[in-house]
Amino acid sequence: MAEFLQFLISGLTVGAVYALVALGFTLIYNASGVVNFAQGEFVMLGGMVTVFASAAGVPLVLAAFIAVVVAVVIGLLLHRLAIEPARGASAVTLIIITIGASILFRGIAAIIFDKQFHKLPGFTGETPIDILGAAVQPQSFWVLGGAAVVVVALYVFLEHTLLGKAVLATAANRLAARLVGINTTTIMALAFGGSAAIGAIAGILVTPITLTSYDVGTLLALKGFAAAMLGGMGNPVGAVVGGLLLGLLEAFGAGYLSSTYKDAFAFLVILIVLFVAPQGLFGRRVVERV
Amino acid sequence: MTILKATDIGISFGGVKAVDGVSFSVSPGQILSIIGPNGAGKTTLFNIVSGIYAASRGTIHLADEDVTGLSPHKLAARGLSRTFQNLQIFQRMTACENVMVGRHLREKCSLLPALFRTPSVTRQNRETRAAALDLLAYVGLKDVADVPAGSLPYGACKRLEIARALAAEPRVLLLDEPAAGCNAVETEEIDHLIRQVADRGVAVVLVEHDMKLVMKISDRILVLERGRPLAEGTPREVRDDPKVLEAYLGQHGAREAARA
Amino acid sequence: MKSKATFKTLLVASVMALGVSQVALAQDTVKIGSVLSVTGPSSFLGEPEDKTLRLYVDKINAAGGVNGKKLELVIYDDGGDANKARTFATRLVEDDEVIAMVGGTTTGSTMAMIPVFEDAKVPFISLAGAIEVIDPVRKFVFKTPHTDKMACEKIFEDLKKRNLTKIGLVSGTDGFGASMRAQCVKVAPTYGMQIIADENYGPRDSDMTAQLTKIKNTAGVQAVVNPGFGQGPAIVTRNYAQLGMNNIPFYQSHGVASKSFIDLAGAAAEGVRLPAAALLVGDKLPESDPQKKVVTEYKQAYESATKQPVSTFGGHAYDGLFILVEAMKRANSTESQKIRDEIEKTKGFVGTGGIVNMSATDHLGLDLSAFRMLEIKGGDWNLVASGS
Amino acid sequence: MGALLNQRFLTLAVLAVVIAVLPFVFPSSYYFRVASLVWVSALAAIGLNILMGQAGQVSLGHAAFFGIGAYAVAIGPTHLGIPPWAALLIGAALSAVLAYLVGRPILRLKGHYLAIATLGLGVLVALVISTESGWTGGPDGMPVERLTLFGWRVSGSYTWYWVTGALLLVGTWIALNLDETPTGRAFRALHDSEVAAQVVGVDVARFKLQAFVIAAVYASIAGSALAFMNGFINPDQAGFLHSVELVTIVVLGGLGSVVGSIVGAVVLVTLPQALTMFHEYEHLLLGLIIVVSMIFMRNGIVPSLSGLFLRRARS
Repeated sequence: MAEFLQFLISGLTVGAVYALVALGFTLIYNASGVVNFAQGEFVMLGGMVTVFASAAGVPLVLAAFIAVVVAVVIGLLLHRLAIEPARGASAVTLIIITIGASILFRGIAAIIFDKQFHKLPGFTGETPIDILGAAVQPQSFWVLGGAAVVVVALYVFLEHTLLGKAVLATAANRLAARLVGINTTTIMALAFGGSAAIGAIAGILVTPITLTSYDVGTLLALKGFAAAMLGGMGNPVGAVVGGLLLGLLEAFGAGYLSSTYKDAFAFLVILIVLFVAPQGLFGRRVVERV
Repeated sequence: MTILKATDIGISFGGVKAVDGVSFSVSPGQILSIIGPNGAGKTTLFNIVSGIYAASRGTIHLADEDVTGLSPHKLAARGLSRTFQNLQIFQRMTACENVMVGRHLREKCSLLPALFRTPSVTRQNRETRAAALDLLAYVGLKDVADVPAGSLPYGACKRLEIARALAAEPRVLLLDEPAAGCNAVETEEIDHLIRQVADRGVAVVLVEHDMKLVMKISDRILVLERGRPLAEGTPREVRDDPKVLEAYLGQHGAREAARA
Repeated sequence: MKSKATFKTLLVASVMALGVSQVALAQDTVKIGSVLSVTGPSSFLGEPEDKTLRLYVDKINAAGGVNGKKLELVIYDDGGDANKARTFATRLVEDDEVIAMVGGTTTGSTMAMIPVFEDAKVPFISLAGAIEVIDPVRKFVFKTPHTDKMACEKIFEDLKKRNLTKIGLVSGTDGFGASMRAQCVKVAPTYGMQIIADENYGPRDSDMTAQLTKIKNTAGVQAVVNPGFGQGPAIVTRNYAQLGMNNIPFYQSHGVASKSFIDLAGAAAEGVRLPAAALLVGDKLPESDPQKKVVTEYKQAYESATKQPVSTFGGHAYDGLFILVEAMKRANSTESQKIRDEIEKTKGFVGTGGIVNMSATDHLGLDLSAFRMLEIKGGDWNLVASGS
Repeated sequence: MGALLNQRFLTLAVLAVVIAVLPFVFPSSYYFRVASLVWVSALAAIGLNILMGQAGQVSLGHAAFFGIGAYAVAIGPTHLGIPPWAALLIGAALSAVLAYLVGRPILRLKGHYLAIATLGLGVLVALVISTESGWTGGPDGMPVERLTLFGWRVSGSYTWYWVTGALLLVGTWIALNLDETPTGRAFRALHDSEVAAQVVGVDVARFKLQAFVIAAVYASIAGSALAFMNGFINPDQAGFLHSVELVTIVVLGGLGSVVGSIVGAVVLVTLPQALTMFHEYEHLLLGLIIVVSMIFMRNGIVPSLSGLFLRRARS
């Protein structure tokens, strides 16, 4: 039981990060149809800016705030300077642009920061908490709680604010949204800013557990993308479920099957899910209109 | 003699019955038109008959063979071809290549000879191109044979789709609004074209909003309303059917029908 | 017409892209080359190597060079990609015409580059860990870091002294971790070690509690060894403490021999042991230690120039450079063949990694005594007194 | 028809001339090495372009087949005593069989879902290669025996320049052949409209599968060539980043254009060599160049530039 619980919490903590990255993918995808492979770099920025700001003597809370602001600015710049000028280009062209952007961001980060790994102290200490025999880092609760807050806030924003509804309308039908007077360019900018903020928050929350460096983004983008697809691209609920599921698969795979082949196990499950449900777990089944 | 026979077809999307208990049949050389207001289920019916959607009930027979649930390319191999309401041309290929793809089933298509471009492949290519050019001439597009299809005007694309469908030498041809968006002259041309095709012994099923065209060339007409059959018969019978007049044609339509 | 135009562009573009060759150099310089992983997953190794080489080549030139000739250092960054490393190796040999090479951060890129230097008969002093670099011995290939096999032996020696024989392994699946794991499995029987738990983690994994929980729940594990480098071992160490496993002795490898490991692992690193070069404990060495002078001087020079804590990785580059420079002096020549012969004759060279005695059958020249067993106490490295 | 035929011959002729003339301007064998790398990458990219550019199906795991080809010529001779040239063919056959078996279920997926499924396939293959170290040498890789053909030992930068150049010519010839055949037309048709292709009788599943298998064989042969040329291979060549690199080459050069794939390979292979002089700014510049060129040449270098030339010529 203790063992199971240990795997469960470990899986949920890692999964929560995947979920936040997947949520970032989803938000941008819904607003603009772009799959943003630079999403992992927002997570990196969140962690690295916080580390360097607090090393310069800025209090942690303020440092975290600065990190989110920096990420949002970078997100908006990405949209304004790279995505907006390429409006109307094919999906695969846009993907290559975001891949190029992620290489660029990593290159800049390596110069401005450094190439070393860095850590942050746990927000509320590092003494493990015992839960029915499982040892849990207090920071895990910050990650899980923080992810929950982000998800709820996003839900409230989308469902209960006019701006949020405009985002949903744009996601459902961009042309129709434009026809009813929604400025879809603003909505896209909002989505890039929002995704960047979510990514940065994930980076800040998780750095005390996982450490960070200028190039942590690549793997997170890959895992976040996998999570988003597992849940069903474009569905925020799917992104969260997909992320948590992916984290759990890895933890239980490593714990009960083989730690060598745990990534294989996770991807095998994704493949099987897609063979059964080609639109992911929560994806919309689209009927081809001809 | 019936070549295509659909019996008691039904399908629903998210609980809405888009098509519900529709039957029809058509013989070689005959033109059957399916009419009805927007949302009556005409295109959905086409999509079921051509194998793109799987019907939740009913059967389809093609030349006395049960073909229910067969995939589109298998139906095509059995002689069924179609055009689309919202153009589905191959944008990045030339007009001629579009029609050449239509000859797909008439071509030998093995991979290795293709990769090494054997003389037989070159020869076949020449033949296919010649056949495609003939068809383009037939629909009046010979001049634009080597123009990318994506840059052709709307009316030309409509005719290109017909040429592509004909290239497969079908026994049954489903035409989904071939005259939509065409001017009077173009409609006239398409009218001729359809009649000629039917005269060659092809069974034509037509979905069309242009009542003048429908009344003029149809042998039989099937009227749908909200997925259900409303009436069926010759143009005259349908035109005079009070149910149709009331439920579908309305005053304006009745006047237009009377003039036709 | 269309393709003609594009091919013209292609031709011009490729000639231009390749035409960035170096300008011919003055007669009184000799070129030595290096391919390092300054970026990529092994950058924490490559970066101190890069800085060390640049720092000391400048120092050597400032002091008049070697045999009256200035050294010119050509460094390429392979980003951890072995295929790229191979291309840069060709570039060094064919285009830059270096007389010798000190580099090859990882075993993967070193192995990919070896055929180039063997074919060209240019001496290559590698900075990579695995034993396969010098076993079997290749005529032109040498290396300075202790092998992973030696690390396993040193750890097992220490375990044997403590009467611990049942061990668990938790290894990174990167080149370093996988290679060292294989060596440990191979030499374990020689020391009477029994590996009763064997877990792995990916080089970029961020949580190893699942693997450690399994080891923790394996009955009879008396000690745990973590072959790995980079941030992985730091996370393993933190998770180890989190799971309350501190009562089981825990060994890291020479792959974490830099101060940043202690920083990253924090309090969790207390009590962790590892085999490493004397460099890390320079100030704690007795005055009589022959390495004392070399390691304290290197540490001082490196830290004042880079403002970063010293690591043994940069030390390997220091050793490689000076083994080469001394061989050049002895050979009094810039001929690659003669330099190679002199490198092989290196005897009693005091480096940061130990006392190097090479021979025709040993292109490393270090024995187990070059490794010190260290224990982390009070956030710093400490020598483990022999016998404890 | 005549024009098309000419263009095909012209492309091949120009490529042959370029391959033949470059050695006269190369100052050292390092340039031969870089050019050989370009030819190898271009070969893999041309295959991937048939899948992505012609048939419109994404593969984010294509390096898996590259890796299978590479490891076939490494493992076959070393562990099983298979002659190197036969190992190359076996590798290609294995890649084809794997592509055929996996392609059936995977190619039912569309767009991003296809991308993640192929990505998963790539991750699985790469993981097996780097884990089964008894066969593959693990993450550090393994040496590859030299290729011998009829007693001739193929080695050295010059020799490999010609061998890979010849392979690229053959690969280009085949890809260009395919264009004007029922198969090539079926590929392009299902790319533009799957449903329209179906109703004229194109068995979409079969042709997607064919494109996938062809692309896999191209990648496998390219992988074998690289392994022979380097005399060494490691799992990076089968990894996710290499898959992304191949896709980038195809898209940067221009989807659907054979010449584009070659140009893409030239750019992406030589750029890092040229950028080394900028040291730490290398990656920054590489990213910047990719972003900027995709914004201003959104259809890829070759289609965009040739479009520009055509417009110039007309006005």
